[in-house]
Amino acid sequence: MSAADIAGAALVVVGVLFFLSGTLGLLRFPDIYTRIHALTKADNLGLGLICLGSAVQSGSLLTALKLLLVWILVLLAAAAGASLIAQTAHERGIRPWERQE
Amino acid sequence: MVLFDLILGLLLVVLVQKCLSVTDLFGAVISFMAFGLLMAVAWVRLEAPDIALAEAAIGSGLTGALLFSTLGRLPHSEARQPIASRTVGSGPGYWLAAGFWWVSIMLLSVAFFLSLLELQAPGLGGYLQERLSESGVLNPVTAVLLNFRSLDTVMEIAVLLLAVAVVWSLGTVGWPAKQKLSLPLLVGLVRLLTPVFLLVAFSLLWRGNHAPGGAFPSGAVLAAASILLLLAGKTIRIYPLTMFWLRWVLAAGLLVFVLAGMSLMFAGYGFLVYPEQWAGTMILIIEVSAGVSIGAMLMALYIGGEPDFHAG
Amino acid sequence: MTAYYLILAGVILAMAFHGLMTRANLLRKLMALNIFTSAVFLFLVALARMAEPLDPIPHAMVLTGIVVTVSTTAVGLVLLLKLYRRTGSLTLQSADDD
Amino acid sequence: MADWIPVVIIFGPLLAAVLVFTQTVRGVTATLVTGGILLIGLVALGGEVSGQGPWLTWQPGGWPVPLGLRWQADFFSVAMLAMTFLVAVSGGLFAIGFLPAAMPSAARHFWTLWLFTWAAMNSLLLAADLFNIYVGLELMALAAVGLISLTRETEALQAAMRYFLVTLFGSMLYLLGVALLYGQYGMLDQAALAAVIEHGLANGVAAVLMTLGLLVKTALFPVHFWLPSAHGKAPVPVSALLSAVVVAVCFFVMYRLWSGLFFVFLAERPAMVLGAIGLASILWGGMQALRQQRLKMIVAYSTIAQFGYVMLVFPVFVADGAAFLAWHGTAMMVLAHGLAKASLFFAAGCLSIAHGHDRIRELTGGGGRLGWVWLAFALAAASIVGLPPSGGFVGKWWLLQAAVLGEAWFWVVVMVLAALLTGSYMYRGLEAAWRPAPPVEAVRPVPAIMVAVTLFCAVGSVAMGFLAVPLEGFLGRTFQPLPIAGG
Repeated sequence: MSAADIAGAALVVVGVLFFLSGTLGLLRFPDIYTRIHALTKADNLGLGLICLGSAVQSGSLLTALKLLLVWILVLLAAAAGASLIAQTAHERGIRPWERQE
Repeated sequence: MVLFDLILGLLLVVLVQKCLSVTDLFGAVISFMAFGLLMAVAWVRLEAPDIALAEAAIGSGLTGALLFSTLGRLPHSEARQPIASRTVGSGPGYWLAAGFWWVSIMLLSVAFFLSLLELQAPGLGGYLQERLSESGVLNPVTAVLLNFRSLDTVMEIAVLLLAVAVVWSLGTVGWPAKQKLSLPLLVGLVRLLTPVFLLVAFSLLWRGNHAPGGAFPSGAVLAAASILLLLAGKTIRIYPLTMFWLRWVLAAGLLVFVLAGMSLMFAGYGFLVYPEQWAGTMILIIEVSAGVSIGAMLMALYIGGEPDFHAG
Repeated sequence: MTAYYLILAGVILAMAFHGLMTRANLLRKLMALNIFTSAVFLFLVALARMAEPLDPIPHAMVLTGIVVTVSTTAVGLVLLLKLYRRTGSLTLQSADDD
Repeated sequence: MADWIPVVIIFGPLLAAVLVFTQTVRGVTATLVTGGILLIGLVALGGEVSGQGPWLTWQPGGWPVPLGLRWQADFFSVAMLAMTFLVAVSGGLFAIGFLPAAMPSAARHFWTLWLFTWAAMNSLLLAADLFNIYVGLELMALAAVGLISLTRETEALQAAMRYFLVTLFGSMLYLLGVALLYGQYGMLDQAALAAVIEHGLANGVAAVLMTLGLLVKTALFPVHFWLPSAHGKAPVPVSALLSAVVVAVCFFVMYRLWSGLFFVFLAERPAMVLGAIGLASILWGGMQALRQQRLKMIVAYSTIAQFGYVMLVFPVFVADGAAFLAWHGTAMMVLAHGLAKASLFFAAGCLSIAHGHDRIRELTGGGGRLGWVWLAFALAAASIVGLPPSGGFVGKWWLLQAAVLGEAWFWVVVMVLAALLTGSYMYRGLEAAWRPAPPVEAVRPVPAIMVAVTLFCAVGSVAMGFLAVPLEGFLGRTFQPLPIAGG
């Protein structure tokens, strides 16, 4: 196993951890706004790390560029999707959660 | 990897269970879409990348969009309504039919599982490999779809066109569709993504020759692009003339396919028998026209009725 | 491994059949029908994987089937909406023998 | 072999449907022109079959069998295609009068769907490949759903939805059976499979699954429940097409499977089961038809009973006797039933346009053209019941003869009872015609073309009895269920 393989695998594992925390946030956070927050932020970072890890492992520039494109497209879609969900929720009059004293 | 398959299977079963018995329809539709996506993973595991593409784009993606747009047209209460625990039918006729089904299916499933032991699956893979070079393309699935068993594909495109005709016969939709929210972000995103969609559709079409891809995934990508345009409020005004062109675009895929087959027949080769040196080119022409038509047909199915230019 | 997928297909078939028979809601019936179809396709593709070498003909059959299923599902959903507008209910009345 | 014949027969209506869809051609024109072209194709096909028969095969795509697929035709296919042609064209002519009166807004879509159905039926009648049959079944089912729901009335929509769910489920069962067969042999061509198939659990399950799927579509007893509402609530020409041909095509596919591919399985017991399903359908359909208050519903229920009768071919077939006679009888019965059933639905349509309803008790009176309609109804009913010299009589007579020769006495009794049952419910329909009543004033005029078509189909169904001898000659005295596997 080369150094690149190990580095790639490590990056993928870290990426998966970010996905896990994002999922945890989706399940545990109190309202839609915070959930979106957890999901988009953590998952996008996680995906970025997984793409990076796979790119390192593949060792080919073309594949790496394709993976970069994948990440950018998902980033765009996730950002737009999250903002659409939040906007719709806001217009439906769903109030952001506040800590009860 | 066995562990991976086990988890995948378990998830599929759980999702089916959720889809069919979760309390509200919205949740059921979500489970259904997740089921579709995991099926795409299963296709990859079974070394069927073509199907994985089609499942992700058409099976799960477009069906999901169809289900969601249906839910959106139902009142909110209906989408969130819990399952009513009443029986499906009543009367002796119903129970007779239901009983017949239950007994026969129980017997059948036992026999079915036992009969799995007998399957040898000889397959035609080897035979197909020998003849692949004569087909004009390098991807065996494309070769089967557009050359060896092209008759099935003609009829399949006919089914799609027929579905559009049936949907149109059931009613019209007001046009242009009204947008409730103004979503500048979506408009911007769509503006950015449309060229990407076109590029991907084209590349899928081109790749179909030698790798997974082809007219159907490509058409699904085109349909996705046009559905996004619709959602962003980018509708064109419909006039009689636009309807005229729309009808021809919808019909083009089938027409080109059938007429190509017929002209080959009148040229003396036989129905849908491509002369070997032209096979690649003919398949490409047929695929391009089919891809565009399929995109239009899938979009028409999503719209769910004949666009009505009087209502707009 | 393919045997596993064959059995998985059988299990999903049975579940989808149960759903198709017992659920009154038409949208659920349509989804059950779709899942049933997916299971049949899974069966076919698992068979293709079993063959040596890999057999692409079931792949082509399943691709055809997927497109056919989308077409029928679209028709079913439009029919369901029309019915809902008429009757205000997502269930079918039992077959009347008049 | 003339390559163009099956292409014209299948893709003629399909191209016409597409042209009507794009609104370049008017529906009526397209249907009639297609009819003309198809007539040439059918005559040519008949000539080829009788010249080079009993079987013709074609390879669309030009690939040999395990890789490519085939079309096949024998004289039964030709006869079925001809019956489809007659019903499709006369239904089209009937619709010229019917559509403006009954559903002017749906006329535009009617023709597209009509031509699509026609193409689907023709492709099923010629298909030799099991998967191609699946695609054809889906095409036909979808077109039929569209046709049933054309009126957009609540009941029609419900009937269409029920038909949709049931028939697609049937298609899936069929496909699952095909998948099992493919898993065993890696082939999809019927003749090629028939050459290698042997007894075995997987094959048996495949046979049961495919038969179940097709039974659902043929609306036989335990799975018949969708038919009365679908055929009763659909527009009249549609009911005629569905009851006369669509159901018959599904039976045809099943018959082809059992007389060819699954012929090794057609022993005593499976044949008894198929016969029992037929018997149950006869009883249930007949009883229900006796209870109906509407003319159209009687006709719809009689479809279940009549196809139950047709199913009796299987037990007679295995009884040692004259298999070819049973086969001839079935062919004749399905063909005569097609024309007669179309005529009965047309007559019901004429009457309900004239009276504004089709409640049997109130259909009395009404002279003029309605007399012709009742005459057509009586003739068609005679053919359905099996009175000599109608086509229905010849079919049932041959089947009965085969049963007697095979000493299948139980089935002989069933056939005689079934004929009595059919007679009594058909009489109920006719009763109104000869009950004396003062002429009703408020009878609306019925377009002449509708009456003419109704009468034409009825006369055709009776006259088929006189064609018995040539038909028998064409079908041949040898029973060869499938073409040679090599093609």
